[in-house]
Amino acid sequence: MRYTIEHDGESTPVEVRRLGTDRYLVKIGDGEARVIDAHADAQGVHLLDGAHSRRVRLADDGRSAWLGGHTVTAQALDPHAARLRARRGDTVSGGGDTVILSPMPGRIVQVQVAVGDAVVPGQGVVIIEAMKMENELRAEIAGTIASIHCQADDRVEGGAQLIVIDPAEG
Amino acid sequence: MRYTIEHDGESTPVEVRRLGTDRYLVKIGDGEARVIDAHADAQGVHLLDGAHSRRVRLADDGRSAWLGGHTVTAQALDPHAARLRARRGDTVSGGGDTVILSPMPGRIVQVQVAVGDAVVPGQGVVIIEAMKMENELRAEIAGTIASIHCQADDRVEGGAQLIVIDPAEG
Amino acid sequence: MFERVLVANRGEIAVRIMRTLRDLGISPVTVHSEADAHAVHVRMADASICVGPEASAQSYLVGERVIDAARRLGAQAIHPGYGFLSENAAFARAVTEAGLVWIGPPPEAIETMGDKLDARRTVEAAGVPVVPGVSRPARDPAEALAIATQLGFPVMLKASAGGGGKGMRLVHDEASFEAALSAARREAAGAFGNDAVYVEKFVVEPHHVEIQVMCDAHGAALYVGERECSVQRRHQKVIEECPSPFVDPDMRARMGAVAVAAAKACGYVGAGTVEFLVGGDRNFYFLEMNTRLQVEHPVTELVYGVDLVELQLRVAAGEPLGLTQADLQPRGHAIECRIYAEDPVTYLPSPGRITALTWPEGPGVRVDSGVDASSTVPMAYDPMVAKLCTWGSDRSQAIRRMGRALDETVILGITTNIGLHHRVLAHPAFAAGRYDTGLLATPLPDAPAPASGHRDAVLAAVAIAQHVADEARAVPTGAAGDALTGWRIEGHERMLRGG
Amino acid sequence: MFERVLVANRGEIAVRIMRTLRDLGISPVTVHSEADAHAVHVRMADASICVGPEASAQSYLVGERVIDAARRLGAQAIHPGYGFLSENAAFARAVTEAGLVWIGPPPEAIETMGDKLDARRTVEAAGVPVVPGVSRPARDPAEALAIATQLGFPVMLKASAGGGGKGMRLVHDEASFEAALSAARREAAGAFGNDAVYVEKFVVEPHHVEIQVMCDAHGAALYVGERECSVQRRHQKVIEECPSPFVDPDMRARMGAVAVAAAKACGYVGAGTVEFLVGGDRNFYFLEMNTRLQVEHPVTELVYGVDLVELQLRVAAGEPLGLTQADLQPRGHAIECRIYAEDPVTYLPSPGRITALTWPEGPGVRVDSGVDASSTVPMAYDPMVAKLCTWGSDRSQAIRRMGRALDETVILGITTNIGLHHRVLAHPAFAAGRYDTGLLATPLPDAPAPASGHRDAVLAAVAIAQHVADEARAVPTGAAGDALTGWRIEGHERMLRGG
Repeated sequence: MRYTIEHDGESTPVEVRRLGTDRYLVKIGDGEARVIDAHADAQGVHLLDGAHSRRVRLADDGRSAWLGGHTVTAQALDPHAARLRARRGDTVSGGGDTVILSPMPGRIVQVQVAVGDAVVPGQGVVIIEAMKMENELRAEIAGTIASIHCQADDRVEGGAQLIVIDPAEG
Repeated sequence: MRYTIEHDGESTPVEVRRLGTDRYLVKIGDGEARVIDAHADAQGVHLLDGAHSRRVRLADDGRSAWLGGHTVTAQALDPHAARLRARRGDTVSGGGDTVILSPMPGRIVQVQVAVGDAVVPGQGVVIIEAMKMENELRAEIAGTIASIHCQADDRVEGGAQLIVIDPAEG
Repeated sequence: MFERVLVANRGEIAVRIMRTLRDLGISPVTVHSEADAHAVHVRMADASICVGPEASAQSYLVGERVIDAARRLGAQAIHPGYGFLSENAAFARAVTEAGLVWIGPPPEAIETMGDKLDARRTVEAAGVPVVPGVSRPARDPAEALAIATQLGFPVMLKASAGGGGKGMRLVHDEASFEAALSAARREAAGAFGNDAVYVEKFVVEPHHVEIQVMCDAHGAALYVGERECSVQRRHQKVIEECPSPFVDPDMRARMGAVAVAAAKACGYVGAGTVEFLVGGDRNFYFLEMNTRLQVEHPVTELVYGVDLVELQLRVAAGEPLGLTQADLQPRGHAIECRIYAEDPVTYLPSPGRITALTWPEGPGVRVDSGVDASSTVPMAYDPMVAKLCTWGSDRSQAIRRMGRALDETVILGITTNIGLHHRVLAHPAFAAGRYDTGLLATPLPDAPAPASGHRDAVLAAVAIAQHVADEARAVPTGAAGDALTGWRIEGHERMLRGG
Repeated sequence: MFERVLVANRGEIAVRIMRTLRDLGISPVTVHSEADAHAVHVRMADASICVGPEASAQSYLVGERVIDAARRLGAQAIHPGYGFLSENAAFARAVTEAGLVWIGPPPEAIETMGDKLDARRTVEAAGVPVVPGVSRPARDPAEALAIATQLGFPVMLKASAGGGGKGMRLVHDEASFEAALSAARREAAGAFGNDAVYVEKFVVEPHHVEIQVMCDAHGAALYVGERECSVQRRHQKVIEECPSPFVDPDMRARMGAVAVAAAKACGYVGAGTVEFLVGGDRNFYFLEMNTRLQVEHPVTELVYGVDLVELQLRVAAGEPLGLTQADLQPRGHAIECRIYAEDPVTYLPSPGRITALTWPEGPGVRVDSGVDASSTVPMAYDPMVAKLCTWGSDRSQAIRRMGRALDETVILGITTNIGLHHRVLAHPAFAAGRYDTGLLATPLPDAPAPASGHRDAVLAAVAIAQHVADEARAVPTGAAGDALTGWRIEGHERMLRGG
């Protein structure tokens, strides 16, 4: 079987064939196919690749993984999603630097800019409160405020679009 | 929905109706139906029955449960199995005292009796080795050895029938 | 001793208190918000009553409902934990008036120490050194600025009713003063319902060192060593240790004596913490007294071999401490890393559902967690999900064991600050035990890089897991025998689809 | 210090040793049988090599394959743990001859102490008291019976090459002597490949108390207190504690001095345990010396504040201990409950797949486990799956905490002896600290009864879980968005169907 695995925003084709109980032939991207002893259970997957032992924990929603103290996003895409991603040229992120997204669910305390204001990198634009702490979201680029999609006291979801900035030229 | 729950060898009908998120109407056997706040997740089921808080862990094979330091066998039977059990009159166990079953997978070290031997309760009949320890299986009743289904050096599974005893009269 | 005690809190501290209750054969009961009906602290209790909706102001903070729950559940005493109602003198008084035992200091002591300026005046009178500053809220921005200018920048702005870093601002110069003041007042108003802010001299190379005190109702007042709490971000503690690498036995004895004097000055009974600001010159100044169990109390327990919650319960039940100052000798070294559901770089909270969880085990490791492998970390409450502590026969062993414990810890689904802890442990100043509260503002070492082959291993593991799942789908269902064994799996799948 | 060490073991002790290796920044590698390729000790290691099929005689016990694996993996030293090759002098010698460091005592010391009769002769010459008996294997059953009759019944039969209770039999009278002797010889032959058995006087009201010793290669030889190991079934330890409630400071000092003399008599280096049989009259007799890390070493670590594995590694690397006898002072009390996969009443092993697992946490709890929530406990190896330890400032607190820790522990799928531990903790003789090795032969208190409503709660929980699963089945699949999220669930389901 051929899978498309997304790992920290990058998609890679991985082919897997079962050779026996807990033994697989695995080919990653353009690499050589090789035999890996592996066991999958509710704790994740344990790999014995040659003598190398690697324990990979997998989230129960199949969206992230842990290995040796490091956490990464990693998931298998279904064929349709993989094709879509391929057509889009592998862009995963949202609006890039020009859009300020809410990093978490929370309550808007204050919008510190108005449409048309010029902003510089590092300038605070919105204060959001979550878990009893205020957090200031800052512009990452210089530009002009193009639109504002929230106001004080709004409850917003994580990932909500709050502010759009027109990048300054140059 | 009506379920048949087997709990430590005894089958009980239990009716469950969902009233809302994490809220159920539950009727156990002939008891009164009552509202229980409950949440089921991979850790099992947490019940708030009135103010009483009870955390029930469930095995991932759905065959046993843990509550407050106590472990019990407990599982939901499918309708077919429940009917079968009902017809058999709720007997779950194997051959009762007349059959010596292997309590675990292991290797037979020695058969200490022959067909036709008289045995008394507590008398050793078979020595089985597992996990590097020898364990002597004893007759629980007085009687005569009717048949022997193993010999020294046999590897046997847990639950295998080893010896059948004809109970003595009286 | 009590037969049943209500823990008026949630999360790790509620669980931790319940463990000592269980140790003593006392039935733990609790309260919960609507969002917490199946939270870990409720699962661990024998009984719990809902006291209101998710917002703590409408549930955990509504004193009369908590007292009513204690009565209905037959509890004889209430333990408030930290936060929530723990430093609310009116609540403490209401608990006593309801005929229940308040597991905490007398309301008068809470009141005196709850207002930072009152506290300053009280301890100053008892000969306790305080930070240079003006011991009353500034009347208006102009007066605040005048005080700041007189003390000389940098200055600290502090919420009069505050704690936990909320409403605090360090101001380096006049230009940024006004904005900082209004932010501090807004945060103070939101957190404490009181926007009074006062101005203090900022001590250079500041250490945050605190002394644990323990007093009984029979006149015994002891100190149980100090904790070094200088690893802070946004004035919130991240890593604490006991003993402080900055404090020697002589300094410990002097700070301990001053802390006991401060406790006695307000008629203290129970467990409390006297916080000091210590300069690079080792002069120390009273900051505030926390009239409750402290988040970081486990490091003291590990080094001094006491159970502070058990002592709280015994003192509240009227028993004498049964200890002398000489009984309280430190052994070895302990470190605590607070595990927050937050981004390790931006410090932004990261609530969500936990999708994999494993805590470390083995020699020298203590875990106090408030979540399990199926928990959702809600947005409404504190983002701390657990405290990892390690003990070692010396500081080096404690630090090395902490590195291992952090490596063993698996938390997926929410972002945590485990990476930050690794970077602090690797910081030369931290490793040498020479750091002040500015540590996290200095450049931190890079997080350790993944081992070679890391990426390929993850890709292979995810693909193999998917392959095993696909194979399973191809097998016809219903072949499992005479029991319906799939409940957990299916329930789980539904949860995923449902979000 | 070493950069990479091979742990030639499996289960909890391999994991425990690897934790200290990680603490010291040493890469842990290991070996495994075909059945253990994905066992917990392999998961925890950086690398592992298969050394043969499931049977330990064909894998873990094949010394040359273990040494070959260490070479191929670039290890500089081998830690044998306990059991397996740990007391095999020929293996220790082969390790050294292969240019690797043996983390254990000199082969000569293993040889001397490995043969119980040699050991008796050696320590007797050093003035160490031994149990009355005949210090050589009986030539035939007739001679054995003659010795037994001369010593007077009851007598103990012991395997000359033995340990861990295998090949041991207590014989009360002449009538049962012959059957017991042949059983002991058969068990000895099976376990040690040597059926030599000798006869010893049985000490009345016997306590099993052992002294931990630690020696370096520079002449330092210290004792690290004692452990009380009298809670035994079939001569296997079930619960251990430190200190022994039966030993006072004077007796500890005398036993410690004798243990150090025994260690010196065989030129000991490293960690070892001198086991004593102590009579109700407090006379103590040398039983044997275990020339390796002991299963129950964590209770010593908790009370004496040392990491015995770290000390083993430092001594093996040639470092001096850097400790004096005065540095080793006990603090508080620790208890260990061994969690066996076995029936708590019949003591029969219960291998199988673990279907739910949660270990306890919180103050005073240490867990050393060799399984995880997806492990299968194989039949081929020792049935011990974990060790739960609790520490308390006194014995009472340690016992109370153990009760709580056992209550928090969830293990489904295999039968464990947790119920037995509860019954021992509740035994008046145990609670009072007045018990001998006959404790488990006395009637035990009943296990605590489930709380009222227990049955209904289980029935409701199972039915609700099934209902949630049925609802999920009714929802059409494939609505989960753009990722295949079901891998774990499906993989899991397959495992269930596959058995």
